[in-house]
Amino acid sequence: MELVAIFVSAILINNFVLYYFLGICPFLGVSKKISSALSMGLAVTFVMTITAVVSWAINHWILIPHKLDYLQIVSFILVIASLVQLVEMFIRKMSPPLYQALGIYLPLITTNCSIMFLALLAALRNYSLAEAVAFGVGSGLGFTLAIILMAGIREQLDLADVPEPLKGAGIALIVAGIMALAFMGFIGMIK
Amino acid sequence: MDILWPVFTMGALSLLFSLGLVFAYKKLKVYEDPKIEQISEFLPQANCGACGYAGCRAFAEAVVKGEAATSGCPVGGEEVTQYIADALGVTAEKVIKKIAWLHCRGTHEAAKNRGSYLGISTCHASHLIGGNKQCSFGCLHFGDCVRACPFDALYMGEEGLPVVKEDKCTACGKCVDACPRNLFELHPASQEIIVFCQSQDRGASSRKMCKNACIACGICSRACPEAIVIENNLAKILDYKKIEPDKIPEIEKCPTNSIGRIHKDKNEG
Amino acid sequence: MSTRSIGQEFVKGLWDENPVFRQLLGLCPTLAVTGWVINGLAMGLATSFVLIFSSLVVSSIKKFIPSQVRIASYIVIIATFVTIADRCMAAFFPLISKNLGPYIPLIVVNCIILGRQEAFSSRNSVGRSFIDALGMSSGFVLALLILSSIREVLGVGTFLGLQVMGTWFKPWIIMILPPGAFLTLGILLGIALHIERKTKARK
Amino acid sequence: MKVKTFPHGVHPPEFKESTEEKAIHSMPPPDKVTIPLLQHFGSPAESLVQKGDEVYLSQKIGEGQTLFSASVHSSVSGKVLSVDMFSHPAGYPVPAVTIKNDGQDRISTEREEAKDPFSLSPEKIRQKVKEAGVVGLGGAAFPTAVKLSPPNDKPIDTIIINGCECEPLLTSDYRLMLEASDEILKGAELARIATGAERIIIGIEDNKKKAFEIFQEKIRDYPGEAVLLKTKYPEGAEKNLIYALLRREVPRGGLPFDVGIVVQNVGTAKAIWDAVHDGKPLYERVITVSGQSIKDPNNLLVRIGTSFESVIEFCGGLSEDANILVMGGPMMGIAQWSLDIPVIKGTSGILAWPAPPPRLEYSCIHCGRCIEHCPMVLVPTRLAKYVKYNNLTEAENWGILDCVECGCCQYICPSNIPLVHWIRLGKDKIISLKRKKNP
Amino acid sequence: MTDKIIILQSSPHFKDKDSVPKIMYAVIISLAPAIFTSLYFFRFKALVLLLSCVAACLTTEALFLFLRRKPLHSLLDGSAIITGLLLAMTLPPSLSPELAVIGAVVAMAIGKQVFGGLGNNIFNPALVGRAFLQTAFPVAMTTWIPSVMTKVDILTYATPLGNLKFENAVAQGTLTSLKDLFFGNTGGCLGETSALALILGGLFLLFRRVIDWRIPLGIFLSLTIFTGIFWLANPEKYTSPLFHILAGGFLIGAFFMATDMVTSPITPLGAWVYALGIGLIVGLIRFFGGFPEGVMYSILFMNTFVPLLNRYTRPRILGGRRKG
Repeated sequence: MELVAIFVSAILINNFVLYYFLGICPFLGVSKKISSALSMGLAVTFVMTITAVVSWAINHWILIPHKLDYLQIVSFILVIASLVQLVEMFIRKMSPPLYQALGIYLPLITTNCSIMFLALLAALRNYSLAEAVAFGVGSGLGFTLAIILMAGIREQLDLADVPEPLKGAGIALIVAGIMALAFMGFIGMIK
Repeated sequence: MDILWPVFTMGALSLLFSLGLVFAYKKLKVYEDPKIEQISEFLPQANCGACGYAGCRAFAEAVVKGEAATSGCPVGGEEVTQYIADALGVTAEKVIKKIAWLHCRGTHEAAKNRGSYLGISTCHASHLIGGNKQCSFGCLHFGDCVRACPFDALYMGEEGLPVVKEDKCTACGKCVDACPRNLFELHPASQEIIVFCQSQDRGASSRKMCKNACIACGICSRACPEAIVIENNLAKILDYKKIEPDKIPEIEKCPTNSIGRIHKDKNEG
Repeated sequence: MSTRSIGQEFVKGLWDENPVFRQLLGLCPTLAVTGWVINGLAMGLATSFVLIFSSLVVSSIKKFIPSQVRIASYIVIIATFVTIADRCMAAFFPLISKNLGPYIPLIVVNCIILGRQEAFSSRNSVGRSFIDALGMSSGFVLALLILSSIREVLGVGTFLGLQVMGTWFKPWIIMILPPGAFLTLGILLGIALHIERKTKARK
Repeated sequence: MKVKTFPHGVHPPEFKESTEEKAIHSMPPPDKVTIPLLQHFGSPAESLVQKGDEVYLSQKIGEGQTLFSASVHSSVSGKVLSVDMFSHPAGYPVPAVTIKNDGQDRISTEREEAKDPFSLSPEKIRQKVKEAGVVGLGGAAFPTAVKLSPPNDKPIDTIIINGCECEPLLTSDYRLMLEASDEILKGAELARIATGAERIIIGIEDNKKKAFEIFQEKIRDYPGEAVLLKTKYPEGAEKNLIYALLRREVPRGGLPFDVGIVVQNVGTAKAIWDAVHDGKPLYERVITVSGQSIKDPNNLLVRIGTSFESVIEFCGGLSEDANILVMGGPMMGIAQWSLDIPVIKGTSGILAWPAPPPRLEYSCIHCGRCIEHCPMVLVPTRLAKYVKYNNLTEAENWGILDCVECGCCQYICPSNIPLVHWIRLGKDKIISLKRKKNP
Repeated sequence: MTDKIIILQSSPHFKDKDSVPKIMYAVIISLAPAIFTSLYFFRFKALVLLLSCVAACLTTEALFLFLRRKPLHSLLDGSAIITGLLLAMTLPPSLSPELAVIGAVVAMAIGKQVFGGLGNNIFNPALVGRAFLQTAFPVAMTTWIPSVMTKVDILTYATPLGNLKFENAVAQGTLTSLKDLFFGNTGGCLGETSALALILGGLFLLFRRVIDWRIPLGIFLSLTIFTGIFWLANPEKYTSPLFHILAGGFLIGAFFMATDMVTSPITPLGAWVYALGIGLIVGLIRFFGGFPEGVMYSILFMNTFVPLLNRYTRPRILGGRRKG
């Protein structure tokens, strides 16, 4: 039950994008088309899941036993950076069109704060391995949900008469604001 | 001892991941000719597609592969051609500076309307249902070409016809494609005389529809028979180079002003 | 190499290349910590500290870093300064540090910092990089200040904790919550772009 | 009685009362005819005559060059005045032959009659149809000979005779069904023989009960049946008609051939009979002249090439209030700006009425009515928006090329968006882009 | 002919009579019963709120149209009036008009005009305004007064759903009677108290074919099934589906908010998914969420899905897959 609660809460209630404001750059940058939003979301989910496992392992087997928790930031970022680079190379080799679509945003997963935040928060809340994984997958799916919804809305807004200065990031942020409002309805569902 | 642990930990971690990366780099490398990047950066990045490729990068790839000519970018002009040629180590082909001109003088005043047009305000849409002007060949005045121009080289003049700003025109050909009636044509910048009409209607009927239509009277072709002919009720310049400068005043006697010097208007006012 | 004068190098960060309003970088902390002016300010200063020092380090050792691992190296450098900042905050301003929570460590992945290293410090001299970092930092702090002032004044009726709105004012609690952050920044971006277009049109 | 129909579609007011009881009237040939060499779907015919030539009635004056082309015949006897560009009802100039009528109607000697047409080989029937320049008389003017030549790998089992006439105002097919039912059935039988089909189905809308009863009676002599269809627009659109009658779906981008069907309009069926039996080329057709601004609305048998002006003149002229003139039906017809336009093979009607003042256009409110009524089950509002915002790839993905431009969406749209116009624009852009890519 | 004004247009040349303003004014007419009941139960307070919301919506719309140099005729298409009315009807009667005006301005500006005006907005404007107010002024938005018909002399009062959630009304046996819910003699937002008036309006809209019948039906079905399962399992703890249908903003949401053409799916299948989703989330929030009422949030939440639904539930084109 605890695991389900962590999972659902990460998707709907404490959504990384709409509640914690994490991963805003890719959220705005890669949400112009549903297809690329979906791949971005899945890429993030994938990296998040691996990060949850690896950072848990580092934290529990290396840092905590040796009281090196002040090295969290440096070691986590190192793990994430390498992981992302691996994923990037992998996608580039396997699916060049996907690589073209994600463009410069793949390296930005490195600087996607949501992944770092995930590792830190899992460490802070002292999650067990299973909890960390549930949290990682949930957060990733929450990000995917938010970015796909956003992409759908933006594709429809491409056919709308949005005022010139608001086109692009402006209207996207306003939509995100209203989405955050709508997601607030789930508050209190899981304590 | 305290200091050793962190150093060791971080060192070990770094080593592990760098090894992984090195391995991946070797295994998953994708080769790309660095020239593509180099050329692509020098291109105008207008992504106008005038070269026939999907954007500047695609053109760069094609040039490197040898599929496109070094002078394939009409927008960049000689500078870009030279650069590409240098980058690829071949000699540059010669580009002639061209400018797009409108072949119609059916102004608001001259060309009559068919009726009140209720529809989408673009030339193409109007053309689909026959056009809002009586003349089936002339300009429709909705400015599809102006919207298509990526270089701000066109604007709608007060008389209802699009006007080309010569200094800004790069001969990318966007307006040629945009005009549903093919009224634009690219001419070498040196060409001074063009025919300002494309109406193939008989003189009598085209005259009724538009005051400035070519009525195929033949004055121009009599002045320069080897350069200008009348074909399909329309004057046609076969070879501009054969027009002798001293014959120009005679050509300009055209009763409907449908052939003449491009810059006449400009010089007058 | 940049061809701007030193003055321009500094000023560009304030408006022309303002990281938040023009380049849309570092939006995560911009949105997250601007509910209160004091938090926004602290975040801005901490980020500036990291940005300036890592720019100095990166620009001075740029020749020794092989290009394949440059990003990783920058991150390690940045992470080191972030850890320092985090520890200092915790030691000297425990309350603010608690408020900002994990957002301070997240400076490490702030795109502004990495972006500047990649785009500027790795290609320019130490002095220029310093000025650039200073300008960008000021731009960032400025953006945070604007956003947090709006949100705090409308959201609780205070500025830096001082009551500024009269008693007639009913605070809009939404402004200090997530939706308020998105809406305010969205509208501000629109206004910024509008001003930009107007000035451009005038030129 | 149970009536068949297809899903979606609209039901605009019919306004057929003014002409449905008026028998087909033969209009005397005018002094001068202008016969465009392009009257069909495809490429123009090549002119066979020159200025000054003497021509006979029904003499071939234009030869169809390609597969998708049809020959053109003189509709009067007399002297060729000119071979030149002339305004076509579609709005652009095409080559046309102008002939001065000598009033004699001297018939060309080339005409050959067939004594026993039903014993002719399919090949011979097709050849005679092609020779006579028969095209679909429903409006699209698809060369009939092509329609009667199904590819070998696509066996045809049914000939559908389209007697729906779902367009408001038009009654020419209805009158033809009442007055020439035998010829129509004989023509259908010939088409059946030519394609090797097993049966004939005649689909008639239930507002034409009288015609239905006649056909129900007479079709007993042929393999087939007459079927009553619901009065709905566009019941007569090929793909919808096939679905309504047989519940078969013509694949997207495909032809009725693909589901073993050939559809012919009633007028075309009669023209096939005339061509094969009498050797009579298609030089005249029945049209409806109607609308509020026509003083004496009527159904007329008119020579091809007669100008709209003389037709309207014959019907008592145009009243003062007329400000819209349409060739064809009000849902799919083409607005004309001049009376100096000739009747062509595809002209099913000439309509004129005072147009109401234009209504304000609002933005799309996503009411979904266009989707509810689109007979092709498309999403017209999206298609129009994709064209408007220049996203042709998406427009194509959403099936813009399947639109038949029937006009249901625009008829029903509460926001008055010119949906059909946008879609036509998009289709034209996409097709010309494609042509550019692979010429 | 040529000397007259000739109309050149693309086919079709016939046009149905229905138009956007007609549709909008039909919605306004359908709201009339609910407006009258709200005036009857809350008198002057209702009048002030209704007027201030409508006026603020119209002013905001006019301002935007003016600034964007758009034709002013769209001001009179009735959509701004509907937004104002719907917003007012979802406000508690005790709310002060200034706050209502803030909500109305937000509804029109952020809910509608920033997207480009009528037809382009993603979210229901009235609900955006309402959600903004709810989050900005949570206390003012949850302070209820009894209707003038209730002879209780207290300042604050719980809505039937609030009663259900926070007072444990099922166990206490203090549940509002279904009769009061039906006629509207309860506390609650201006327009949501009388089920009868809302059903009348809703039926008019269905009859006039302004709204898609699938949406109200789908919402009813999914809420009934969801609450029904819990009710059958444990009638001591949960209330009957009928109570849930009549109470709170459910009817106004199902008939007037969720069916807003602009923000609901355009395809039939999409409409079903959308409606079922709304009903389900309403149930989830009412049973497990932190708020007593979830209609507003569930509609806004499902609004975010509409573009995706439009895209992935588009109908199958006649003829199926494209040949070649």
